[in-house]
Amino acid sequence: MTPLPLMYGAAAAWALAALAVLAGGASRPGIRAGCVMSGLGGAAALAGGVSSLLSGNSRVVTAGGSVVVGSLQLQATSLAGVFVALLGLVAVATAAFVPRYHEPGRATGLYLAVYNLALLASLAVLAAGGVVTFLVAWETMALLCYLLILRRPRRDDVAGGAFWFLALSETGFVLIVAAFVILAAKTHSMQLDVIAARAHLVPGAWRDTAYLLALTGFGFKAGLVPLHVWLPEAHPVAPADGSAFLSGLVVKLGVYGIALFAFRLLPAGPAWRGILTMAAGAATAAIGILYALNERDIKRFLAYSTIENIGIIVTAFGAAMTFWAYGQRLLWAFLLLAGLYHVANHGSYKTLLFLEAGVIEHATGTRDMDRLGGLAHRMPRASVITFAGTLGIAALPPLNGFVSEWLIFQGLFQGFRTGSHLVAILIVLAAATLGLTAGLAIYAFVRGYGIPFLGMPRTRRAAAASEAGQPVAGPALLAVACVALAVGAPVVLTALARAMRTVTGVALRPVLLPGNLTVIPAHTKFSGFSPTYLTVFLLAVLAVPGLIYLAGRPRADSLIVPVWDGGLVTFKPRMQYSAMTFSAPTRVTFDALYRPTVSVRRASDDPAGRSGPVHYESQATPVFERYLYRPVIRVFEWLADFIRPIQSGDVNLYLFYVFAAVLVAYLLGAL
Amino acid sequence: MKPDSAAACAGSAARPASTAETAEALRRSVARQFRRSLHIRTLDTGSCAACEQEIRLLAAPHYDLHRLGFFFTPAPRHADLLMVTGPMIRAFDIAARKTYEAMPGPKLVVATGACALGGVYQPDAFTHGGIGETLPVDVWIPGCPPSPLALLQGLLVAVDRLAEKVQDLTFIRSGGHR
Amino acid sequence: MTALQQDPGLPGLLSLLGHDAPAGDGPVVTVSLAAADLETAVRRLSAAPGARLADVFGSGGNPAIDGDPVIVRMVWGLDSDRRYLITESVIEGDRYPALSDIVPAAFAEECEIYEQFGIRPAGGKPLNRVALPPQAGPDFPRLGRAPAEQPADVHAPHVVGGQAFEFPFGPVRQAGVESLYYGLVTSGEEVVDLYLLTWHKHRGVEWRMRGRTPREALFQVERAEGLGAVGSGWAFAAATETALQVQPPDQALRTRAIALELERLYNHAAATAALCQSTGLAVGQAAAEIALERLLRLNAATFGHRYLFGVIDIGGTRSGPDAAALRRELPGAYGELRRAADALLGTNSFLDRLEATGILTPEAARRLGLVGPVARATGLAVDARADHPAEPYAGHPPVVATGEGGDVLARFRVMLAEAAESVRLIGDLLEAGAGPGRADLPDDVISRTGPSGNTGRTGLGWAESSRGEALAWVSLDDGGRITRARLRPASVRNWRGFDDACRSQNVFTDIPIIEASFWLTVAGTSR
Amino acid sequence: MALWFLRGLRRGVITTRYPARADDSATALPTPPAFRPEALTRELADRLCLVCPSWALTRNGDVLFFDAGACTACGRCREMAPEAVTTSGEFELAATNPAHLVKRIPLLGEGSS
Repeated sequence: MTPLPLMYGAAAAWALAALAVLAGGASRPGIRAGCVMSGLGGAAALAGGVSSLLSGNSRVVTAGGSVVVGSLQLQATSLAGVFVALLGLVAVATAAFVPRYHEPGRATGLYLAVYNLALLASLAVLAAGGVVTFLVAWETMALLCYLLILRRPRRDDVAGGAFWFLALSETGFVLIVAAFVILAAKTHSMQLDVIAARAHLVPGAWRDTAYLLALTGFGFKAGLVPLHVWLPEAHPVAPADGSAFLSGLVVKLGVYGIALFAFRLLPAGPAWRGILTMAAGAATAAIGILYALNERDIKRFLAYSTIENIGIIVTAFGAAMTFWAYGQRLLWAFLLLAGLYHVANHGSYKTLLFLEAGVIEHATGTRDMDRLGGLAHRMPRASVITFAGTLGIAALPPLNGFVSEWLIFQGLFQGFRTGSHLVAILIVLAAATLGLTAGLAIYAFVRGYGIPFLGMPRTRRAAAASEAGQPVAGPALLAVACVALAVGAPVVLTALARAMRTVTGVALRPVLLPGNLTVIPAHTKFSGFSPTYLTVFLLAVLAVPGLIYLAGRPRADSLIVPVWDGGLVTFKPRMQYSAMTFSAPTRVTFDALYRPTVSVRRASDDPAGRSGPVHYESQATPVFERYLYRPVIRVFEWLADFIRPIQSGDVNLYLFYVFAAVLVAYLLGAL
Repeated sequence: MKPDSAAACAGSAARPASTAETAEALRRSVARQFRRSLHIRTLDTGSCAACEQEIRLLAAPHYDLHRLGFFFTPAPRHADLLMVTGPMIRAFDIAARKTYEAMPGPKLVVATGACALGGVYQPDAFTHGGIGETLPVDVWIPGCPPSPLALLQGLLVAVDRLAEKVQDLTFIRSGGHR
Repeated sequence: MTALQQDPGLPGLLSLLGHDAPAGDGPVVTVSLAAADLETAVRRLSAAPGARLADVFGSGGNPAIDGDPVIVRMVWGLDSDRRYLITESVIEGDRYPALSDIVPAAFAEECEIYEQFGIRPAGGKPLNRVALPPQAGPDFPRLGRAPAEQPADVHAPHVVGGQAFEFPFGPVRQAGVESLYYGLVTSGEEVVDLYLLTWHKHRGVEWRMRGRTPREALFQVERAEGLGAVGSGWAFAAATETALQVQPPDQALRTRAIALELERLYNHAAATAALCQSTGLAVGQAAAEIALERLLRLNAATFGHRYLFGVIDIGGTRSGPDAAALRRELPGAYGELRRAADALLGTNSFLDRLEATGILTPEAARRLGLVGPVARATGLAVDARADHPAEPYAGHPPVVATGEGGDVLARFRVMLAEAAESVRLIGDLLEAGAGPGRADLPDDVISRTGPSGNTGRTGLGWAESSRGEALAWVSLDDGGRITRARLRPASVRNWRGFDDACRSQNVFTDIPIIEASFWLTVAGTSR
Repeated sequence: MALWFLRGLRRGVITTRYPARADDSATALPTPPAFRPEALTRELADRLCLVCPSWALTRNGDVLFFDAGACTACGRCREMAPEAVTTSGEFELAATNPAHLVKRIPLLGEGSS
């Protein structure tokens, strides 16, 4: 079955779902019905994505149209296929999650309707075959996401977080429009296929300008440092499934945009373009994880880790472009493949983690790691599922994160093939940065899992936590997906490779050996491993201690005594590592980045009579907000003062403005 | 040691409150296990710090108890012998019990110094006046403080490498002889 | 309040307090202050440069007698004036002026008085638990009345904001050390706060001494802080002798001094060994322990006890030094210490751990009322032997060693200098002639029988133990039995400088080094 | 460090041979008292019990019970009655049973039946 019809089906399903929740959002059955529809749509999208991967680019479907705005152009491409499939997966998981998570009500109904429409808009972005379609869909998607974040507008910071999202998204949009306009003008076409075909006609300077505009514009959405500030602001305030959608998919649309320009529209380009992209990616990865380490709010923490993962993906893309510039088509295609695989992986486990963050918040009423603890005993299901996601995102075998990061590293390690020493060194530097990032990521997620789930509960709420009635199916499905993407990596990669051939024209297939389930990165003589066998091996290794225990269990009766605590009267929860103290070493090592301000206060700090509790606070300086955005904001406020006079609030005046604008437009058209 | 305290003390090295001979035989068998290497954990239940100083000196060059196969360990988990000083302050009961229970069996307890043997402090609201009623003591070392030599002898008695001597002493000097 | 630029001397101070010049020329002057005047008087005294708050303690407040008032006594060391000033204030009711607001060094004693006598300073400042364990209820034995409510462990910090946590250490610590709990509040790297719980070792010695004859009590005093037996014992004996108006023979006093200096020697050797252990210098530790063992054997040979228990007696000494053994052994034993110390001072890996570790400023030391080597290492020349010379130190004045920097190294150097000085003093004292001797006491003091009733025979005694100024105060009934005895070994004051020294540090692993350089005992502070 | 090593070599062995051989440093140690029964009367025994600060002495009829465990070898009893009390010179006092430490001293002095 061809992909486009499936996508139509998905679109229809989501539209119906939106209507259903609008109508019946106040009742549980209504929400269920909507979610079923939404899930069906997700399934359809998943199938559509996969089939478009298998069947390559479809021809462009054009519908309606007018002289002014052009026509609706749709096309299923294999590049977008990965994202469409991911969109489907996220939609299905969320649909399974929502009914138990949200309380019925009109607000909920509205929110879910907006959410389903956002799915629809995202699909339209991915299926857009023409510039206008793409831009309209993109803007719609952005506005709908803005509404998603505004689910509970009266709470603190919600309006602020949502505004950060909107402001940066719109700024990005302007740049994206500019980029497309340049290409459209230079290639005299509004159709992506045609633009891609005629791209070589565009003068180099314009091509680079267009690419840089696109990189920045989509960078805002993807969260490239320093364009990332909206993520940690918007994610915590959105509902769990909302932030899961944001991190799982919306930021990926930014990545899709970058990939669209880098690999489909303007593949040919100078090396510096790739190196620049790579550098941006590496910086994003490192800074993202470092900020994640300084967060106590689980969702902010996850948001920063999203930034890190985006950085990894973009690094892979940048390296790929660099290799293209040096004629290494094989590595070019391979790194694109690895990057896209990481997109799929991150989409799956990050969605999982955000959904579980929502579960934890519902069970304990807080997202502050330092108010949690000991949840593993109280929420076993959640802890198991989260553990799978954590292994994945910490890139530990045998989960899927490891596979894609390994592939990316293998690609980067072959930088020497560029032949240019300087570039080789730069690529290796990027690899080193990613190495640091990977290490810190493990550190961060030992903390991110250990502090809330292990140890003793730090608050009464945490001690009373229970997962009864909390959603399971959605996250569980994603956990299964994570495992599948790891164990089945060779097969999936083979399919992906075949699909990407339509984009890259490079046949990677012979160097992926699905026969013996082994992955060989691009060049046969370099390296290779089999995620499948690795999994089997690890399971076997883990089984050994268990067997030894069973075999050699002491015959004599053993004495079970509590942990040795130095003879304390009672071991108190305050005596265990907290999230912030766990990451203190990084704060000390990288204090140039954090610029922490420390304050110690207590009831009486007289050296002779110290008494009362200690208040110890160490605040990191928000460098980008303070030194990059605040000045810009000031400038805009200053400009706003000039524009204010023309805003009288008189309707006639505004009608006149409209008339004048239309007049100017016609005059321009006439010229 | 008192059998009732043995019963009272959880996880004490298997020591049935039966006849004295079997208890003695058991003690010897336990002690024999420790002949070659023994790890000592000390426990201060309110001493005046002099006993601690003497215990520290056991590891000093003049006495060097390592040559006899004794070693100090900070972790009760690794300890075979608990060397208790002080009159067992009541406020310290929990810590003392936890320390004893943290030790794997079989384990020995050595009451060290006059305080631990009920010399200096009488039982009252502050102290138990000796550790006998709190922990199942295997060997009692008198002295205020017991000199390192006395401690060495006590440890060797505890692992049955020296015969107990005081049992045969009378502390009677008849006439002027000796 | 009148801040005085130059030391007014005792008459000036007394006139400040509204008293006239002291009758006679005794080394201890006692004045009584109305509770109303207490605050202003303390303000003036604390502002006077020559005055140092040495101790605060309560007495009276007998729960059996209804409305029996508590008497709060403050002991001031007028060091430049070579005298101690005791102010007595009768406190009716359960409130008295908050002394620690004026003299921070009084805080711990305020807490102790609240625990033991149930009266608290005005102003509702949170008080810490000092001696009595948490399970001590209102019927738990006390020196006076039970407080209205239990003093909470307000010392124990709750972690606020989760950016710091409490690293629990103890009470059962590494093998061969005393039981002590310290809660280390850390942000993961730096030491935010450090607090001690010492009630695990509180044996109620002061409570036990009541109703005993001084001789029986002396037995307890020596075993309150075994490593300071001579210091505490001498202070207590001197206090009793003052109360009984007994003058020990000079040779007995010289014998006490020899014992005291021997105690200082072995303690400083032990501190050196502990420093080596805490810095992981096993060979240095062995060398220092050889010296320590030889000094202890010297003690045994000279006085018949390795830790000099039973040397001091009320009115004199029970045993005299074996001068021959002392002359024969001392040079060798001290030589061991000297050689070990020289080698240590030439070992950079050792000195690097000591330098700039656990720094205390002179201001902090004065503010906290620290004494002994810890205070002297910051540059304060506080030494009861020189500041309050009684025989034999009046005739054999010691050279007070002070350091600068107030870090561990400074303390170490001060200890070594004192060890050398002790050897010199022992030589002089032996030349001057030392031996056993005991002044006769009134018979009623020896017997356990005798009428009871308070004639208020009181006395203050002091000695410069190896850890610093040790104080004792006794009041006897006319049966010669103790109605209230106050012991204040140096450990009581110096522990409160410990957490400041640790807070100046950012590394956990330095804390054992600091503890070794303080060389205090828990037994002394929670006697 | 080498310096320390040489220092150690130069010093040689100082470790005691105990228990293989007796250690002469033990002679200077304080040791519990030993009693002359023929010099002990009830009245003297009572005074001894009173003067003992550590409750090591108790009299029951014509027997003076001496608890060597409670004894701190402080020497007060010896001072009071040098004719009846001397030092035992024993320091190897470890016991596997507290009962082994309690000694019966008969009172054989005149005045005691």
